[in-house]
Order: sequence, then C-alpha cells, then structure tokens
Amino acid sequence: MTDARAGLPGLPAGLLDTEAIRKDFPILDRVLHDGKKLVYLDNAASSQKPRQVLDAMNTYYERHHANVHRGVHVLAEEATELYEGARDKVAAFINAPSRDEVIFTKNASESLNLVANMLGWADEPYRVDSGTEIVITEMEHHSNIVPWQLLAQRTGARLKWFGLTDEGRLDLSTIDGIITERTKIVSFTLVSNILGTLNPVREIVRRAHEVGALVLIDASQAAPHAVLDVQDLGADFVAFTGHKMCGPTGIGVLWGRHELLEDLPPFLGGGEMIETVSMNSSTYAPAPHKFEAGTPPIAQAVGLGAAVDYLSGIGMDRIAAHEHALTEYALARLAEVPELRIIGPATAEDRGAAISFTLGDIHPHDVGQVLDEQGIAVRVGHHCARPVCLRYGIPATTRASFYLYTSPAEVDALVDGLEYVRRFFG
Amino acid sequence: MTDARAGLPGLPAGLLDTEAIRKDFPILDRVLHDGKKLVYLDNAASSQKPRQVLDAMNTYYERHHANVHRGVHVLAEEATELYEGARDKVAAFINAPSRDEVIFTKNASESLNLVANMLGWADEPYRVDSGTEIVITEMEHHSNIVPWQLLAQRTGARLKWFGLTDEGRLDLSTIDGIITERTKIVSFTLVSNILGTLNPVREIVRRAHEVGALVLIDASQAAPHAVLDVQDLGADFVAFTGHKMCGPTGIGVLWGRHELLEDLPPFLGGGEMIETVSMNSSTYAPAPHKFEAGTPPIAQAVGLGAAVDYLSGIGMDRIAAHEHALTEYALARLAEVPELRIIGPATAEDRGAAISFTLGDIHPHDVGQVLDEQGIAVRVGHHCARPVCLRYGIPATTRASFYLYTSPAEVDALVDGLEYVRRFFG
Amino acid sequence: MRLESMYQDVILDHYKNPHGRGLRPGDAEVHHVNPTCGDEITLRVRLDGSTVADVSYEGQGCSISQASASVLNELLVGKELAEARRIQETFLELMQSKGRLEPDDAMEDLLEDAVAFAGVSKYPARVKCALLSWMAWKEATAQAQVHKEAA
Amino acid sequence: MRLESMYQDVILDHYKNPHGRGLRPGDAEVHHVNPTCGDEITLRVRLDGSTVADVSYEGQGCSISQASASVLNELLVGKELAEARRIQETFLELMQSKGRLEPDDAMEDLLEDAVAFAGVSKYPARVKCALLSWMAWKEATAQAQVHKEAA
Ligand SMILES: Cc1ncc(COP(=O)(O)O)c(C=O)c1O
Ligand SMILES: Cc1ncc(COP(=O)(O)O)c(C=O)c1O
Repeated sequence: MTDARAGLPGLPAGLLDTEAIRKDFPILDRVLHDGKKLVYLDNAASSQKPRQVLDAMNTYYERHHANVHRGVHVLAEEATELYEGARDKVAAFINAPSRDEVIFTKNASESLNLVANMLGWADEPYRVDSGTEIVITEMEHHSNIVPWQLLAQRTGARLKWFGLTDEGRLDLSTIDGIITERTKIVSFTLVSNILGTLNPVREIVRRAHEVGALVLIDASQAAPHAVLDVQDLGADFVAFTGHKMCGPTGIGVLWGRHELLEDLPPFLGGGEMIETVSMNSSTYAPAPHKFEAGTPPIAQAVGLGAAVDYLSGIGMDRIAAHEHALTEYALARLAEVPELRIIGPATAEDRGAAISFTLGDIHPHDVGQVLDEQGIAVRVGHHCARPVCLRYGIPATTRASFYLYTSPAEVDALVDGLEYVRRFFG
Repeated sequence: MTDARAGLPGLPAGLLDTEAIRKDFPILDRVLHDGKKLVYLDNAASSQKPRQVLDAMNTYYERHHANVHRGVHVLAEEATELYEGARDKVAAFINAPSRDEVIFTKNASESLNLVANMLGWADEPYRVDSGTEIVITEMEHHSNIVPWQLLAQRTGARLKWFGLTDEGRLDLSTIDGIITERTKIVSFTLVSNILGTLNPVREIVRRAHEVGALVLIDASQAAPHAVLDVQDLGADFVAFTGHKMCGPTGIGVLWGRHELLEDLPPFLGGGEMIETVSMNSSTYAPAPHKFEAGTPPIAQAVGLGAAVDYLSGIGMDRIAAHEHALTEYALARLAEVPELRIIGPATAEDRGAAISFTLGDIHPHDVGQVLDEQGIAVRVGHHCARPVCLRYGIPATTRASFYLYTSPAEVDALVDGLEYVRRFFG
Repeated sequence: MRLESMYQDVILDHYKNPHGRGLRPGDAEVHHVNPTCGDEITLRVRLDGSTVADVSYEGQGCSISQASASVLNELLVGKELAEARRIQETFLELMQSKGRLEPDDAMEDLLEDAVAFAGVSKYPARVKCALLSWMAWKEATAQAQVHKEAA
Repeated sequence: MRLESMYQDVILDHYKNPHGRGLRPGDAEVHHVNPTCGDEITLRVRLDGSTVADVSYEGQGCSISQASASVLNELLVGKELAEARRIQETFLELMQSKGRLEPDDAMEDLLEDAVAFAGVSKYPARVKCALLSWMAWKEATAQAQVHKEAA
C-alpha cells in the first residue's frame, strides 16, 4: 500500500496508497463548480468519513437500535453490546488500562468542560478555588481556554499560561514559576490546531506532578494522526473528538485515571448516571456511567468504534509516517511561494499536518475564497485560537491540513492555487 | 391512510395505515428467535428511525460534510446551511417565535442540566441560591430530578415537589404552598414516561408566573406524539430529545425565550460559542450559539430535521389520534388480563401512549424476559423514575409504549404474550 | 427453546420456595442494588471461626435474583470459608462466560443447584441479577472478618 | 465564473484605494467584530444637524469588508440621514437576498457602487463581511443622535 508515485523523483517516501484509500470516502469523488475536483485540505476542522463508518451506523439503526442498558429484550441487549463494544475498541485504541476509564461525551469541548466542572465541584485535594491556580497555554483552542476562564471567574482561581516563542513553540523557560505549588490543573494541547506544533509532554507532566497538579491533555489534533497511548503520555485526563478521526459528529471522548473518576463528582445529572434515586437524594453509578447522563450517543459510538477499526487497520504509525512525509513535502513546496509566511514551526520536526500561513497582505478570507473557486477547501480565520493571532500580530491565517487520504498531487494543487490567488489580487 | 382493519368490529377509528408506515422503518422487518416477528413496544425508551432520516444523514456525510460556521469553502457553506436549516425546521415544528431560540444539545438530559446550570450562575432576578426554592414533581424522569438535586446541594436552594394521587396524577391541591414567592424555577414533565399522565400545564404555569418563577417543561415524551406549540404552552423553556421522535441518537433540543437566553450566562465554554477571545477574557456570541460550545451534532441535526419533516408529513394531529385510539384499545384489552394492575391513569383521557402495569407478583424482569422470547419488546424496571415506584410501593413495572407504526395486532400480541407469561409462572 | 435454558425448574423451585429468606443476626450487613433494574438485597453473614454459620437476606427482585440468593444460602451455609470462596469464584466465572462455558462434572459437583444458572449467562442484562446476592455475600464476608479481627 | 461575480472590479478598486479610511473626530464611536472570522472595525459618525457630515473608520478584514466600508463612506457622507438610512436598508435587503435579487435601475441609482456587492450575497459566509461596516454605521448613528439630543 505505498503510493505508486512514491518512487518518483522529488516525492517523499513513506506515503500511503491514497488512491486505494480514497475509494473508501464517497465525498472525495465530489466535483465542484462545474468540473473542479474537490481537494479537501480542511482536515483539522473535521475529517471525512469512510463508507465503513457509515455502514456501521446504518446497520446499527436498521437492525439493532434500542435504548441501552436497561432492557431485557433482544434489541436492547444488542444495542448495549454494540455501544459498550465501541468503548472496548476506543480503550484499546488509546491503550487505556481499563475500559471503564473511557467516557463518551458529545465532543472534545464537552470533555474539557467536564474536567473543569469536576474540579470546580471536587473536594480536596482536587478542588479549584480561590487561592489555587490553573495553567494553560497561549496556543490552546478556545475550547481549552473558555472553560478555564469560566472556572476561574466562578471560583476565584487564577488563570496562568505559557507564552509562545517566535518559532511557534511553547516557551517553557519559566516553567517552575508558572506551574507552582498552588497549581491544581495544567491543561494543554498535544498538537496545536493552528500552529501544528507538537508539544513536549514529558517536561510539563513531570513538573505538574512534582507539585501535585493534575494534567489534562487535549489530544483532539493528535488522536486522528498518530499512535495515542494514554499510559505513555502519563497524564491524568486525555480529551479528543470523533469527527476529526473519521468518526461521526456528536461524539467525543474523555479518558481519565480510574481513581480520579471514582473520587471526582459528577457533572451532568440524569438517567444512566445514577445508582439509586429518591426525591431527597441520589447515589451515582461507578465510572464511566457516572459521567454519561441521559441516552448516550449510541450510533455515534458505534461509528467511532468503526472509525478506530478503520484507522487501526491501516496502522496509526503508517498514517503518521504518511502525514510526516506529506508535511515535509508541503513545507518545501510552500517555501517556493513568494511572500508566504509560515505561522508555526517551519520544519516537519515535532509538528502535525496542519500548516498555517499568511500570503503577503492578502487577507485569508480572500485567499480561501479564491482557492475554493478552484475546488480547494482550506480553512481561514483564527481557527478558534485567536490568542495565537494576537500573539503574532496577524488578523487570521490560511490553514491547510492533511490526512491519510491527502496526496502529494493535492499539495501541488494548493501551491498552484496560491499562485493563482497572488495573480488575482496582484 | 386509514387502517384497513379500522372498520372491523372492536377496532377503534382514527388509526393510521400502519402497514404503509412500517415500510419506512427497516428494523420493523426483523425476525427474532427463529421466526418471531419483532413487536416493538419500547417506544418511550427510544423510537425506531425511518429510511428518510437515515438517507438524509448518509447524503450529508457522503456529499456535504465539513465543520460548520467558519468556512468559506463550498462544503463548509453547505454543511452550515444544512445544520442551520435543521434549526429552522425544528423551530417551525414547535412554533417557536424565533429560530434563534432553538438550541441543539446532545439529549434532553443535557437540555435540562443546561437550564439548571444557567440559573445557578445567573445574576438576579434569575439566580438560584440559598433562600430560594426549586419545584419539581414526584413523577419526573431522573434527568429532571438529579440536575436539581445537584443544583440544590451546590447552591443551598431548597428542592420541593408535587406528590401524586393514587390515580397517577399530580396532586395540585396545595399548589400555592408549594410554588411560593421564593420559587425561582418550576420544572415538570408534560407527559410522564412511566405513568403516561399528561399534566395540566396552564394551572402550573399560571401559578409559577404569578410568583415570578420560570417554568421549564420536559417535553421528551410529548414532542414525538402530538402537536407541540411552545407559544401555546406559555413556558419559558422546553426540552426534548431527538431519538424518541424518529431522529438519531446524539441530539436534543432546548427551546428558551429569547430575552432569557440573552440574559442568562453560558454553560459549556469553547469554540462556536464565543464572540472574541483573549487570554484574559472573552465575550460570547448571541443565542443560540452561546449555548453550543464545540463542533455541534451536525449530522444529527440534519437527521432530526428529516425526522420532523417525516412526522409533519404524516401530521402530528393524526399521529396523536392514532395513539389515542390505540391506547384506548390497549387499556380495554389489558383489563381482560387477570391480576394486571395499571400503574397510572386507567383511561385514555389526558394520557400518552405509554402504559405501565404489574402482573400479579410476577417480577417485571421475568415478564419482560418471557415476552422477549415471543419477539415482544417492552421495557421493565423503574424507567428512570424510581420515586414513582417508591410512591406506589412496587419494585418496578412492565411498560408497553406505542408509536405511529404500532398496530392493534401488536396490542393483541402483547395481551396474548401476557397470558403466556402467566401460564409460564403459574 | 431459549426460555427453558434460563428458567430451569431448579431456578423456578428456588424462586417459589426460597431457602433461608429473612434477616437473622449476623456479624456484618450490606445492602446492594442493581442500578440497571432496581433489584435490591440486604444480606447478613454470621461467621463461626472460619465457617459460614449463616447467610440471611431480604430483598426484592426477579426470579433469577431471588432464586440465586436461595441457592447461595443452601450452598454456602455450613461451608468452610475457603471452600465457600471457591464456590463463589466458580459461580462468578460461570456467570461471566456469556454462555460459552459448558459446566463439567467437577463444576457440577462444586456448584450443585447453582449450575442451573449456566443458561442465564447468555443474557447480559440478567447476569447482574444472578450475581447480586453473591457480590453482597462477598462484601459482607470481608466486613465480618474485619469485625472479628478487630474484636 | 463565480469569482468575478464576487470580486467585481469596483470592489477590488475600493479595496486597493479605500475612501475616507482613518479615524477622525465624531459624535459616536462603535467597535464591531465578525465572530465567524475575526474581522473588526472601529467606526465613528459625525452628524451636522440631519446630515451625515463624516464617517471615519479603521479596522482589519478581507477585501469585501474593507471595500464595503470604503463604498459606505463614499455613498453616505454628505447625505441627509433619511436618505442614508434608505440606502443602508436597501443594501441590507440586497445582501440578504442570497443572490435572488436582481438590482433594478432604481436600486442601481440609489446604491451606486454598492450594487457591485450583489454577487457577494450568494456567499453566506461573506455577507457578514459586507455588512460589518453598515451595521456599525447604523449603531453609531443611533448613538450620535442620542448624544446630540442629550446635549
Ligand atoms: C420524560 C423524560 N425526560 C427526559 C428523558 C431523557 O432523555 P435523554 O435520555 O434523551 O436525555 C426521557 C427519556 O429517557 C424522558 O422520558
Ligand atoms: C486542539 C483542539 N481542541 C479542541 C477542539 C474542539 O473539538 P470539538 O469542536 O469537536 O469539541 C478542536 C477542534 O475544533 C481542536 O482542534
């Protein structure tokens, strides 16, 4: 399964057979604007879905749907087995020590808010309140900023963050001053959705655990692209989202260490998360159910299970190698475009497959619009990471982001497209 | 589209042509346990999905998927239009004065928790804190009990509730003592998922508004079955869930009055719900986006939109008439079964199409198991409404619940099945 | 037929005529619930040295959970603790087998009437019913031992 | 081709050579942002009786939002308020038409260069860009009138 073109001069080794892979993704056949082939380079916003994932959800609805957990009838048993089977698959995919550490949420944002709320209502030693500190970074997605701002406002805790170097990396030079004995939680992204930066986990986790702080890793841009081993990361919580990793919309994951999930209070209350309810008081089910109030995203879990099967079938290490090769190729080719400035690491080392850039003083909105006219889908704006734009003094960026089905030819199309943009606004 | 059998003696008028309708639902063809036709009477737990809904979601994923709201490329525009178009459909379905009053959540439970959390963090005059009171009822689903218990615990507010009469109705005799000047919120179910009771909205809303309290109506068991007009209800918030009304799992709705959504604080923080973010502070987007953090359930909204189209195409008034006729028929037939005791209203007046009962001292688990063996799917247990079981001194009930595709023949199958249960444990 | 594999006559007999039902004095008491269906049991264990002197219980639940408690009483009362534990563990293994474990003679000798529950293991929703009293017994016994040691 | 329907020469001209850009004294100032893309504008309105004496602005954004502010300046400065409002409302109507409104002669006379934005109305993501300065102008004008009346 290596690309037929991989042997050609100038093309990087390690590529997947994207032609074969693309056959699994119906949408990639789409033709836009009278004959332009879709070149989908907006994968950091959301990935496309293979037929295998859609089939799994259809089969679920057409053969097995019922509400889960409480039924003695066949459909309820089958639905429960499929839903809980998806939990097993996800647990294996991230090498979780226990399946009960995998909580299904609606998206990564809920996963992140869930941790923030748990800690706000927790007892000691986890409780975030005035006198304690929360640490994030300047390159977080808004979904890993706003929950902490809300928590800080509502509890009186202080919100601190790591700044960025000019190269688009975390400035950890004052790590001991930022993560202190008052720090209760350090939450940071494994891979930045705007800069592409892969962050140094070990150094941050070591310091956080040294002072007794918990660590939450936002793996939304990592889980889809490389092997994710929660035990290896050494964090206390890991969050990610289904729709960026070939799964459906409407499902996210929070992994958390078992002892913590036992000790921490619930967030949403309702059906499924209880042990016994009376009007005066209730007790809660053990994790993960304690954190899954109401009818869960059953079909979406089934879809996510099929997605991790699909990704594992190809191999996460091979996907990572493909994207690394492609990113290297793209960075080299983009360097040929005059006035193009990469925002974020300029080499393929320690970075993911999302590349942000500015193009002279042509506004990203205009870049994106003219690329779209050629069938090339990129994202423009602040990518839910406005502090990064403020940091680098730019209003917005254009971002191209790749996935397992992205081919070098699509990178070429992007570069050609950018030349056209320059001529158009020249 | 009236049932061919409708004219036969003993069968009620007003029935839909279920034979035609059932063709839309692939799962209803399923055959269980070596040749038993599926008789699906667990609709109060979750409904089945018509092909039209599955097709809409497949088309979405195969042709139009991208993340919404931020893109200038074609797919992002199409996805946004489909997602926001679903909001228009839902708004029309519930006669909302404005589409911006429709918030998409992950399920009804999240919708209910959202209101509880808004009020906990709100400023005056909405703020729930110590010295204020919350009013619910003894027939609520756990999802409309536990969020208020958590809010009461966390704020010091007092939780009060309406009790039940022996007939399975709300005891409103002391309404003025229960809803008082200290009451901030009254939250109750429109139709009980365990008793089937349809509650008197006007009387409760009048008293609540008289004392300046807000009203939240849990319409999870109402929206699927009859015309739901939020303006006519006169409440401040209405919650319901997609999977019980022919829609997919993973989506719920909260409708709220516009002024309230403007005034009340956000709940989950993250992408999509912001106006502008800096590390030090953020401002929020107007409703509904303020309450939709992160990538929304895009495909699920599209599916729910198709579901309300499907239901409206048949006609909610006709669906209500069908279920009313069927419930009347079922209550009469169940009365023939010795030792069967209806838990809830014993006539079809002011009630929905969920019927709970006990059968002598045969435990509901055993009833459900033996019915399942005959292909009949009912739910057994406390139906996430344990206080109701406590109130009536029973461990659990067996519940049969109907929908637009349920036929009188399926009611007959249930009655025959119950006879078999009695013989089995006789 | 599937149904008879679950509702063996032995099970229905125990359901209709439960052994040792009712609460009697004990060294420890626990209350367990099955959150998926609301089945509840209160169970007491009395130890006499290393012998299970009595297991008394009260609760509500389906035929499976009631019969299982009755079988437990019949099987464990009078046994040495080590032997009782071995029975409990074997029963647990059988119930978690998803119908894939065919009890052999040794298992039948050990579990006696409890082998009748083999068919229940195919029904995930009912396995917890069958295990309710056994998990309660395990916890109550652990507590009783701690109490004894502390005394 | 679609692209030319959006990026009319008139629009590109205004983008490259904006009219009246920069902040000058005014009776009211507002700051508007487009949350979907981060475009921002600060805009001031100065009234002279019932005449729009000046509209000055500063901001960052795409060609559409920048050109739109420039056209607004050219079109509204010097107009009577009633007339300016009529222009603003007509422009709003055009932009919300989703490309379904074909400007007639009367509209062309009223909107002048602003009719060039008709093509933008087909692009939902860009309509807000085109409207950013116009919504800001509307609010600033309302504030300026209140200030005048209060004075
Ligand atoms: C009356 C009522 N309220 C709330 C819910 C919760 O809905 P969901 O599980 O979809 O959150 C249900 C259904 O389970 C219900 O019947
Ligand atoms: C780094 C990062 N964190 C969090 C999120 C939020 O994910 P979701 O929108 O699925 O909640 C995203 C994606 O938008 C992301 O890129």
